[in-house]
Amino acid sequence: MKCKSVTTTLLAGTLLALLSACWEDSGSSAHAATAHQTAPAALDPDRAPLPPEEFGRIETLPANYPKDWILVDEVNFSSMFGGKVIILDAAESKPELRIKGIMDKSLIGNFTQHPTRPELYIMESFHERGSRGKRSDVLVIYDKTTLNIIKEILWTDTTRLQALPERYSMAVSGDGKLLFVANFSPAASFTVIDLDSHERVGTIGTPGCVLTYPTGKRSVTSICSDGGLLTTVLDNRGQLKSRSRIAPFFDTDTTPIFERPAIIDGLAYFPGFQGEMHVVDMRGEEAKYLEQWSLVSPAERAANWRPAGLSLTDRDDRGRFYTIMQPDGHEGSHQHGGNQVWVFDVKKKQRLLVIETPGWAISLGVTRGDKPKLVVTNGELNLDVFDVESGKLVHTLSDFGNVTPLLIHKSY
Amino acid sequence: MKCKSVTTTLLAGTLLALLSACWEDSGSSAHAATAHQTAPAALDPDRAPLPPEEFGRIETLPANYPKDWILVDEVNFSSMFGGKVIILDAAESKPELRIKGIMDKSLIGNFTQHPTRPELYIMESFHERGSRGKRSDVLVIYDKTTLNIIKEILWTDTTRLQALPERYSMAVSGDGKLLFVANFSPAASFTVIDLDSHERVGTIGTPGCVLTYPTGKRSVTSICSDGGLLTTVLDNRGQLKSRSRIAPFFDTDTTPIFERPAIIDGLAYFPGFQGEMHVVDMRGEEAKYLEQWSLVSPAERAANWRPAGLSLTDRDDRGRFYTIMQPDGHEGSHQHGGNQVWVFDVKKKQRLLVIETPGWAISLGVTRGDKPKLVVTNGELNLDVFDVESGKLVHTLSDFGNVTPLLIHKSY
Amino acid sequence: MFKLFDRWFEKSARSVAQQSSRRGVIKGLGAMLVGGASIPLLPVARAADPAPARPAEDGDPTSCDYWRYCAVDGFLCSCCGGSYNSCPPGTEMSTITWIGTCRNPVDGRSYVISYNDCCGTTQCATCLCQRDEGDRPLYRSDKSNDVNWCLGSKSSVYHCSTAVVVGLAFEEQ
Amino acid sequence: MFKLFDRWFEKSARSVAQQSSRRGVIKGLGAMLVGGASIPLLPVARAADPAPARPAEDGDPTSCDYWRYCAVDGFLCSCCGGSYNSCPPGTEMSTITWIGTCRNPVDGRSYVISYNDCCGTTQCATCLCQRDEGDRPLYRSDKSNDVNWCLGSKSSVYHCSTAVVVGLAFEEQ
Repeated sequence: MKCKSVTTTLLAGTLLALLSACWEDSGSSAHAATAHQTAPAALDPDRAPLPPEEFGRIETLPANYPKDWILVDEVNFSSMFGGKVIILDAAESKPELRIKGIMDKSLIGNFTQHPTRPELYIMESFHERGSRGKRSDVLVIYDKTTLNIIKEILWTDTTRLQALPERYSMAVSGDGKLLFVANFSPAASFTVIDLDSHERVGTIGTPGCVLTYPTGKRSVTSICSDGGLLTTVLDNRGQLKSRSRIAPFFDTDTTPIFERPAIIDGLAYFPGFQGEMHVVDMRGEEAKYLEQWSLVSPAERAANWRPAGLSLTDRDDRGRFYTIMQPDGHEGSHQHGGNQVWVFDVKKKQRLLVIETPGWAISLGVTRGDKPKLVVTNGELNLDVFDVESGKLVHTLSDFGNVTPLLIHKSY
Repeated sequence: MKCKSVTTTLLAGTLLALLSACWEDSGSSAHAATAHQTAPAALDPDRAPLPPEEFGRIETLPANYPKDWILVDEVNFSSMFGGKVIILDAAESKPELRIKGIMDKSLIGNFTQHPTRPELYIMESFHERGSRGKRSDVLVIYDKTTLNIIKEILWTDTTRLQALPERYSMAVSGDGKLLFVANFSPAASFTVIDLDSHERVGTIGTPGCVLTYPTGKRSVTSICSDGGLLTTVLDNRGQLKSRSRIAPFFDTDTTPIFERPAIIDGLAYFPGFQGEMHVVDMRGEEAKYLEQWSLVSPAERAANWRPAGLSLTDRDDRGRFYTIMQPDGHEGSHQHGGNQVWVFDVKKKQRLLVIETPGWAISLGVTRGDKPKLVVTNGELNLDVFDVESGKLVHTLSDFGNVTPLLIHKSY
Repeated sequence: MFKLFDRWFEKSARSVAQQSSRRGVIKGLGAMLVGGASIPLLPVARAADPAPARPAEDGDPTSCDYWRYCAVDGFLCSCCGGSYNSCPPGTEMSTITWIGTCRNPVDGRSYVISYNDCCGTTQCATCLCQRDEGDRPLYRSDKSNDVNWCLGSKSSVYHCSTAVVVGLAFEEQ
Repeated sequence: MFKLFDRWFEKSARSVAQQSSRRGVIKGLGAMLVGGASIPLLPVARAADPAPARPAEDGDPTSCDYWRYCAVDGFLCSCCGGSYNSCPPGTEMSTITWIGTCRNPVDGRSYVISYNDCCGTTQCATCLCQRDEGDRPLYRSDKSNDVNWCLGSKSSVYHCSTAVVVGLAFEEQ
């Protein structure tokens, strides 16, 4: 739209009259009431007026995000077209300055980020007409500094996993060169993207097993309906090399585990519904089941202290494991969150800290660095930020466009 | 997805094991706790069990909606992809039974309905990838009983009006045979649809004038930047026949009026910001300015009682005019709503009723029939339902998926 | 006990009477059982008498504590212009879904319930009901309510959830 | 006085000091004035001195009562990763918009402010600010903030609003 056409079409014959009116101050009577409310400064002719400003300026972000920044997976459960990833400074005390940027994430899209390259990945879906018409599943690669799209890769089918957000619905390979994206139709598979070329390599089935836990340099481990695991080993080109099944180590009916491990130095820690802790070694080419220990003492078990929540686990840079805990747990309460976060030394298998979350806790994330902050999705679906060492609530992040902020990612 | 492939791909080698497990009740220990809470009835072998039920049943609606039903234009201002028209029974006392149906309305879509044919019309927009990619503007014609789409008509450009909802962003012609749809780019025009053939007839410019007030049998009146009106007269085929300009009757700076008239028996009643009432005769082929009178007494004017709100006017079947009124109005407060609704006899130019709206009022709508209900969008963005005769609050409609329910339509 | 979205939807804050339910009776068959749009050919008991003398069910199908909803997590179609076993106008019932086993307190029997989603219109966004009894993570997709089950339907957009009686659970036969 | 969306966004409930402002100075030129992406060729005064000795503005640009926002109605980009005159990362500044005339309380001058929307990402949905001083209905589109002004940009999706100083209003010259 050019100025000229706006003028001619919109204002038509009235333009001359309006132009001639530009020089009169006809608004004075209407505005007299407010003009006196604030006692404006008298005009100061010695002071230079503000210069006209540039149009079109767009902000950018640092390639390495500060350690207290988080990336919030906002599902927007009541308007899923409008899902987002919101980049927030969790340490900023002034609420209005917390948002650093926002990316769209449509129809329960999935999100992950590269730990070293300045790239962010969103797997999302669209119908041609909102909720109807042809569906497209698209992987979108974002530039981390501009939040501009580097590339969109259109799926050849429409099978990408649509579920409440998971840390491992996507993953970057251990060597940083591949991206794995989970599919579920409900037939399960994952698609491999070459991150050097930004091209799709292919899709590999994972019969009976879901999600993409990164394993070794370029293997993928998935969790299976039989209570075991499946490792898919890829070759140098990202193609299927071999599959390896890890024998069942839990019963999906009677001793189910959460599919949401924290992975610490290549060891995946999967909490069970009733406080078991299963450890799987993800460092090698194939996953290896290591051992089981208990997050709860016999007394705590008797009181039904259980891990509970949606995205209930994370780790910090010191290698500590965090999980939300719920008292009086029972069948059906495993996703309902809890009122404490327990912090473990996974080497010593000891609980180090208990952080009370008086506003309830549904999901959690932990920021980077030596003095991490614990960020918790509370019962009002705002984010409570705790200082881990003191266990104290620092502040609550609210009014940042949050509706259902169900997964909190640390930044890189 | 066929059953067979689900089975084989998802469950793979574990299927046999699972099938054989079907007959054991392995859940008993996990469920023992809850199983005792409700003391279930003992099994009664004399009572016939519930029959298996049919899959795929879809409800339908009556072709003539009951008089207390309303259609709520839900903009969803914080997630505009997820705008809706929500069909509600405003008289239903049980909140859970109020919703009768929902239609999508993307990116501040516009809505109107046919007064006699069982059709509803939504003009909406999509980008190919949510907020990016090629934009399409689409008129969607719905079957009123099934809420299925009868036809989509794709605009040849992307100029349809996107603004906070207006009753007259679309209109059905007086003879019921044409639909007018407002465009704004910001060049203004309207598109004509033949409702017999469901085909587009064409687009007609309205230089400097916006919106589509139905006039006569098949004319359109628009409101102009010079404070006047423009009537576009169409011929039998829906093509431009002639244009007629109505001389300015208000000053857009000093004595602005709301662009939101209530049209009663072909007379359009436009309230001014400061309580004037302008009457325009829309019954003939061309609009004709009739007269101005005042909604407020001199004392009320001195107290700055003013019409205020978003969709602030409506009429009932007895021909009464309704508007939201605000005390202490001032420049900038004209959209902020008010704490009373005034009801006028427009023939006698007399105020008949004052209805207090203690929860504030931003928009209003009035239901059909002899005993209409006044429905008001309150300050918490829920809907307060008032009995007009008694002026009493009947109940509040909340939790129906409302975020920003900014325009309330009566049903037909 | 907080539910996940207590404050978000006021109605979900109503206290939910825990229904007795037993599951584990049918394991691992979820998607397969309800893979078709018509009544699946299941090895479950069918009613001999279509007109029972006494009411066969009791309770309020718009309430989260209604017996059929023991494993549900979503918006109840009963509040959205549909019913516990029908979809609102203009939507489409998904053909692939997850199941639960819920005990009907009136006759004391356990039934297999199929939670078919209604799809094709933006989320209904009222009457959120999260019971989760017997819910399992994604690896047990037949029992996982975290998945968007608008699969096998034209639209993948979730609107609300029904609770359709498939038949008696095996244990009752 | 209630604002339109008081409860909806808590922040918008903060009391808003009414800024003095005068408009009507430039009428009917809205879209034309800011039709280009660079500084439009306006008959307005330009600054002679780009480095004033004293602060030229005062106040909190993340607050709805900041002087530049006298005619705004939308989410403030200052709260969304942008600033009062720049867009958040990944968005695009619209080239067609509406204008207001706001008085800067520090220097006592009235400036023409262009409320260019940032477009291309779902609504920021925080810091909703509705001042509406001088707002007029759609028929005065140059002064109408009810319109989605993501026109002339690649995307029509509204994210947030800026407040760019175009120049001095005529009356100050």
